[in-house]
Amino acid sequence: MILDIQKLETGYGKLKVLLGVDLHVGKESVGLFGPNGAGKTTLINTIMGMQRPWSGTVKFDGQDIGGKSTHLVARSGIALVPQERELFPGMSVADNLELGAAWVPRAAGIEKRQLDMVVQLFPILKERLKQYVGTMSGGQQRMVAIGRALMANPLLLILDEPSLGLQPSIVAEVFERLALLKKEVAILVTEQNVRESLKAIDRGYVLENGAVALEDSAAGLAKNPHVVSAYLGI
Amino acid sequence: MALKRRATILAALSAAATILILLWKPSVINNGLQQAGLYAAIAIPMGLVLGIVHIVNLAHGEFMMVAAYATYFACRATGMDPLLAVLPAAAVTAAFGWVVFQLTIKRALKAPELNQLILTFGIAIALTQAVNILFTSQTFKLQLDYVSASIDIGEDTFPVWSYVFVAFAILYAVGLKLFLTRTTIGKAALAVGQNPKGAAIVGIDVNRVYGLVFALALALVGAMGALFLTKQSIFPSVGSPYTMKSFCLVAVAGIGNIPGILGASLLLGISEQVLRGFRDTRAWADIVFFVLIIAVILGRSIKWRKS
Amino acid sequence: MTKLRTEHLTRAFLGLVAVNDVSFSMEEGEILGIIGPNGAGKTTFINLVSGIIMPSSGTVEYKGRDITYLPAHDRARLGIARTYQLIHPLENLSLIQNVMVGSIFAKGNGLRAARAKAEEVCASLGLTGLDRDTSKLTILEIKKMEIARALANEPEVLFLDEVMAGLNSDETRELIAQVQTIARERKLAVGVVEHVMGVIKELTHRVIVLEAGELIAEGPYEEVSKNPRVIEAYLGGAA
Amino acid sequence: MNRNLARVVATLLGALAVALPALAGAYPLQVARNVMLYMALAITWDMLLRSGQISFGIAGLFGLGAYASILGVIRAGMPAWASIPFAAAFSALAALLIGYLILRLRGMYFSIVTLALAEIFRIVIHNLHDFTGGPEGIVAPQGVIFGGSASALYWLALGGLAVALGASIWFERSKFHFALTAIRDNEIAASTSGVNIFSWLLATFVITSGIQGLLGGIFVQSYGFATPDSVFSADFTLLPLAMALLGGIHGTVGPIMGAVLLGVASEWLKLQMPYGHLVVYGIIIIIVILFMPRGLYGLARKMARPAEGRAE
Amino acid sequence: MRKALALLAIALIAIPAFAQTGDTIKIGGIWTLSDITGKQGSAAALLAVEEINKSGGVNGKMLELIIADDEGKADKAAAAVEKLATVDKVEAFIGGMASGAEVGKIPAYAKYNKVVVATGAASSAIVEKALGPSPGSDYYFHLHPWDYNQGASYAEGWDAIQKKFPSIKIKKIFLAYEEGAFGKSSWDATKLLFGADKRYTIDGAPFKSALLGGGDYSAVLEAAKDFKPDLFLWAGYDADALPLLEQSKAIKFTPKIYLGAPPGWPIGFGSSKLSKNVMLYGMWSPSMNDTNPASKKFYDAYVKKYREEPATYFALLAYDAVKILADGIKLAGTTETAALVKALEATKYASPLGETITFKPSNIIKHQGITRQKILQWQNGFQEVLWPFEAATAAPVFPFPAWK
Repeated sequence: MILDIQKLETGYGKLKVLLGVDLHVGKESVGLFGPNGAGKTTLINTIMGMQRPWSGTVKFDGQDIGGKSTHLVARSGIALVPQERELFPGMSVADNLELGAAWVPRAAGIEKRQLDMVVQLFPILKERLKQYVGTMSGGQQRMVAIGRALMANPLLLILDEPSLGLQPSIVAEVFERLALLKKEVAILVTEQNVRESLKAIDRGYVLENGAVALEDSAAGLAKNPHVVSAYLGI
Repeated sequence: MALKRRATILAALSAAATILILLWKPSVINNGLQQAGLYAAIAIPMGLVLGIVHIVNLAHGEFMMVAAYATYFACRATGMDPLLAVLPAAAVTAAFGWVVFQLTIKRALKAPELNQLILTFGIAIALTQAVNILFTSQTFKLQLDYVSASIDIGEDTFPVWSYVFVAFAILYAVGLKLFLTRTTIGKAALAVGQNPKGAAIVGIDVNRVYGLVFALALALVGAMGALFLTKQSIFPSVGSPYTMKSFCLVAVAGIGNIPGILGASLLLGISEQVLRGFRDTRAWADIVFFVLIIAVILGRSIKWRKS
Repeated sequence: MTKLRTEHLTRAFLGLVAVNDVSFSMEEGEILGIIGPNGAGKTTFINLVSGIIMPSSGTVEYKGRDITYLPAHDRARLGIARTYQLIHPLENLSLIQNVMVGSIFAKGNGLRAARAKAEEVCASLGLTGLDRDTSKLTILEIKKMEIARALANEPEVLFLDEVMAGLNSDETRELIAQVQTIARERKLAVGVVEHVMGVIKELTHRVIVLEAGELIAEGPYEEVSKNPRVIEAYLGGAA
Repeated sequence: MNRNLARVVATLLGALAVALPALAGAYPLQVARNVMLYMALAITWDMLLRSGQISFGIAGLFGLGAYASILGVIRAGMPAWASIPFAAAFSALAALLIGYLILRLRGMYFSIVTLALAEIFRIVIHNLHDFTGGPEGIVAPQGVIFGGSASALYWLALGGLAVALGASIWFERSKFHFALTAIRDNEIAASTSGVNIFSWLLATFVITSGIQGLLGGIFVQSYGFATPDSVFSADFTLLPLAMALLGGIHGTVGPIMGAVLLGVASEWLKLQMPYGHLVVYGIIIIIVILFMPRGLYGLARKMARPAEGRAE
Repeated sequence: MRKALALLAIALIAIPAFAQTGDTIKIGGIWTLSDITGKQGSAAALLAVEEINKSGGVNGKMLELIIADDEGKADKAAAAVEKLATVDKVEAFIGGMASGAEVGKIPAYAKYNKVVVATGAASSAIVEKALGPSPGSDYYFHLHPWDYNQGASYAEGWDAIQKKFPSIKIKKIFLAYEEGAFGKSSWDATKLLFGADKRYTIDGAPFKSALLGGGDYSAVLEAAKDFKPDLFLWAGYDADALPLLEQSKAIKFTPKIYLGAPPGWPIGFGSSKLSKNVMLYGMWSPSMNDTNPASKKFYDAYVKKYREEPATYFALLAYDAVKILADGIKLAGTTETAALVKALEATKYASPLGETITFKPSNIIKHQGITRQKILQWQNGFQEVLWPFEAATAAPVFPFPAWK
């Protein structure tokens, strides 16, 4: 088990957002679905130490990381591709990628290898290593964000809405790459574009109102009438 | 890109103006340059703190004052030249700044910026007044022969010592540029300045970087304190005008634009000297600074609204 | 009667065209769905129509009057109101005060009249506990408050930007019913941006579909949802 | 209950302010005048802050009013009392002109521009020797207004404070409250709710600047002289700011509490330690900001309802 | 630093200690205590009180000095007067330095109409004007010369010096003045007094004092150098003293007389090589200890009590103020204003400043004490008095040496 979350509760102020979430990720690719406000981003923030758990446990690679600072979580081997990308706009692509690896012990000494992998995954980045990230399109920035996360040679890669703001063609491309990646690294991905992401995952959870409403294999989810009506309605 | 074009036009215009003035009154350029160096070297560390830690440090000049006092007493006790004290002063001020940061500013990092402003204002008062109690309001000055160094060209004599400030300003700007773009820790600092959340995500200890950057800025301020002492008298309130000047220069340059501070200082230093060069405009030299600030900021805001 | 019409509305940001040559109209009493994938330009489109940003070219007409370059606050006075995708309560005002803002400034009401109006609007949405701070409201209440603030403008055109997002199915159903009642009773033209297709299906009379800033389809939901171009836009690549 | 308590406290304070000349000696009255002046400035600064705009130009408009008043008397032959409303009008007019230029700026840029303008006013007055008296300053020929009567001067200062207080309370209870709070919370939501942001900001800037000018006029007539260094002193910007922050911002009560705290503390400290009291003053500011980030009023409110502490 | 702490401790103890004595005459002293002038002024006043009390007090009563801080601000100064007058119920006032703070006190002083022996405030434009003419301002005894007094005394002094030392010839005078009130009033006085006399050609230029954030004198020095003055004089602050000399040296500007007129000089200025033969305007220097016994007595007592040198003549003015006031009360036998004013009008006090202080009318007020400043010169690290000749401690060295 790489990530094991049990009975996790947290919230903001007096508002409880997660009401006891159980979720685990092994060496696999896991999807996390649900409407806006269901608590997906809160769950990710809690894993990453940006949000303190009120109760419950978050275990990563056998260690309790609940409540640890974000940078320590990141150094322990979880890489996040946040919804808002959170890149360094005034720095070059190369620097953004470099920073992905610079502070993570797991990536020490193998930066070159990781960089090769990233540019192989997103060839367009190779041409643009010197370009400032702030001047790139949303889709390209999304690639940089994924690339930056991969540079850390993570044990677990978390992607929060990787297709947000992307044109459909690029969405397809991103998920193709993710499908390739799942052999290398455990993945947890939240996505509104359920149909596309089902191709890239092994298993999925549906989160509703702060609790897991459904857990099934990708194939099972695709057939589930609730999922079809809510997310695959068209 | 637009920035670069603007910078080029500005550079060309100022080059032309410079040549004109050089022909007419060369000392204006000579003095303006040196004054600009002083302004820039003091303002750059403030720009660093504002750009990365996002704190307007109203105790900026006061830290320089403290460094200058420390250097003064060290030099008087040991007979050392303040130039030799530049590095120790930097180290001591950095350590002092780090402690002040940990005790106070760190706790206010997430507070509204106004609270930070008043906090550093309180620090400024406390530092000034503590020095006043210890050493009174009297001025101290080291007297050093090399400060009066000059070069004769034809009939004219040009003082040159203050080019040491120009050298430091350039050293600071270039050094910081290299540090922030070439070293891992520097890149981390830049990353924290641009996006603290993104920095934490890649494993950077944001609070530590804030502390380090603050200490680094204070090291630069401390070195300037020692250097300032070579030329100027010191007294408890000597730092506060430089806080305000630095703040304004940083704003004119644009937050996070450290090389821009060089340009802004140059513009200010030379235009001040030009006004002081004429009998009728002498008294108005002070105003040019503030008029420039307003012009630049309003000009920039109009541009923003357009895009 | 046509309440709102755009002609060739276009907006580019630094070379990126966010809304491209969109012409559409909204009729009195109509609930219009505005759909499209993320980044299709739905919110930009509403921003253009409500006056938060100005178009690069094209026109916006309100009841026959050209309002293309009218500032947002003047449009609010004329009768265009909206809510926001990311909820933005005015957090330093109480629930009722939030709602009053619409009435005070768009309608120029005095505080007392504005309060009466706000109470009326809140009642129609089933909001109670009107003097609470916004930090003490549930998501549903905040959504309703935002709608109430827009309604307190006494608008004729109302845009709801992802107002159902984050609500559970019971809450969604409740709000759909309320929006329908409101639109009918107040004779509003309502524009609705939603991701959840069930909502669009139930709520709207007609939809327009945007993709990469362009209007690619228009018509009743049942019809549009079978349009292959729409399916492709939504699902990406070969569906 | 709480509101009633507040009303009682306010009434008591008001009664105390009115009764003070009868109860207290000249020294407390003089200190009260100083405190009231800074209190009024703190309130006006806070009034603009309620829109989110941070002005560093209080001293500029205060000083402008001060000079308008004294020059009105000397150059235009105004009676001293009339020069005070004239000062208010002058500063308000200046604010109207400046406001058109600078109220589109936000954040630090607005702050710096106001600071720069204050300096420009000072330098202009400083350099117009023949008209303004230049750096040496200028003395009102008739001396201090009301013949220097301590109680009359107290009433004058109280009057200035009352204008600021009245305006602030009016702001809190009128459309201004809705407009400014909406602008501070979310300009976009405000504008689509019909708030004409620029107009409300301009009105607020003009009103608060006018009051600052009025206070400048009162100050100058109460002491009978003006010098650029005294009336454009950075103290008139920084102390009100610190007072408002220490008391608690975005309301009338906070600045009042802050002004009382700092005003009385500075006077009290001086009696305790004549040499070096300013260090303690600085340290008080540091401590209050660190441990009461929402100011005294924020702390008081938090303690009044401990059960609801958890949020924020 | 230890000295500073000792001074602080003494001052802190001193105030309540005196407050406890029973039947006393209370005097209020107001200074800007964070400033060296206020710090040493108040210390010197305490010394005077101590001396008077040791020798039996005044008319059988002990003197008690109560000190208040004006923070250099008009409003705080007014509060200080009110506090001393109503809470401490003092019977007379001394003190003062900055004109901007002094004007703030005047309405309150006038209200209480108690005797004031003022030690500072040179600005005739605001302070003397605010005081107004006699009899309204008769309670006010102003020790420090007004700005125009100073200007007149320099004109007088230079005439005298040129007459006595024919080798010294002054035709062209250049004044570099700081752009604030102090410098500007010096410039006005200089223009008026030297400029009116056709024997002199006057020019001047302002600079921003280092005290107020300046410190670059290149423009003003260039202007002075172009003018080629016989007498170059600058009116600024102690912070400007050495940097001005250094920058003058850098541009090889060597007037025949280089003269500074700051209120005080930086610590250790005399030991700087550049100080050699720089002239200055002032009121007192420790070198006067050799010729003036009153000066020596004061100096020794001050150094003994506080273990530091009096660095500013404001210390002596404060000391004198107490002594003059005590003598006046002795003579009048009361602190009642009319009688005390009359007694003070008869003052003939041999001051450690090297002159006998009497009160005469000035342009507006009736009671002006000192009207002359002195012309001094730094010689071998000491300030030697050149003029007035009766107080002189050395002959002038002329001209100012060229830079090496």
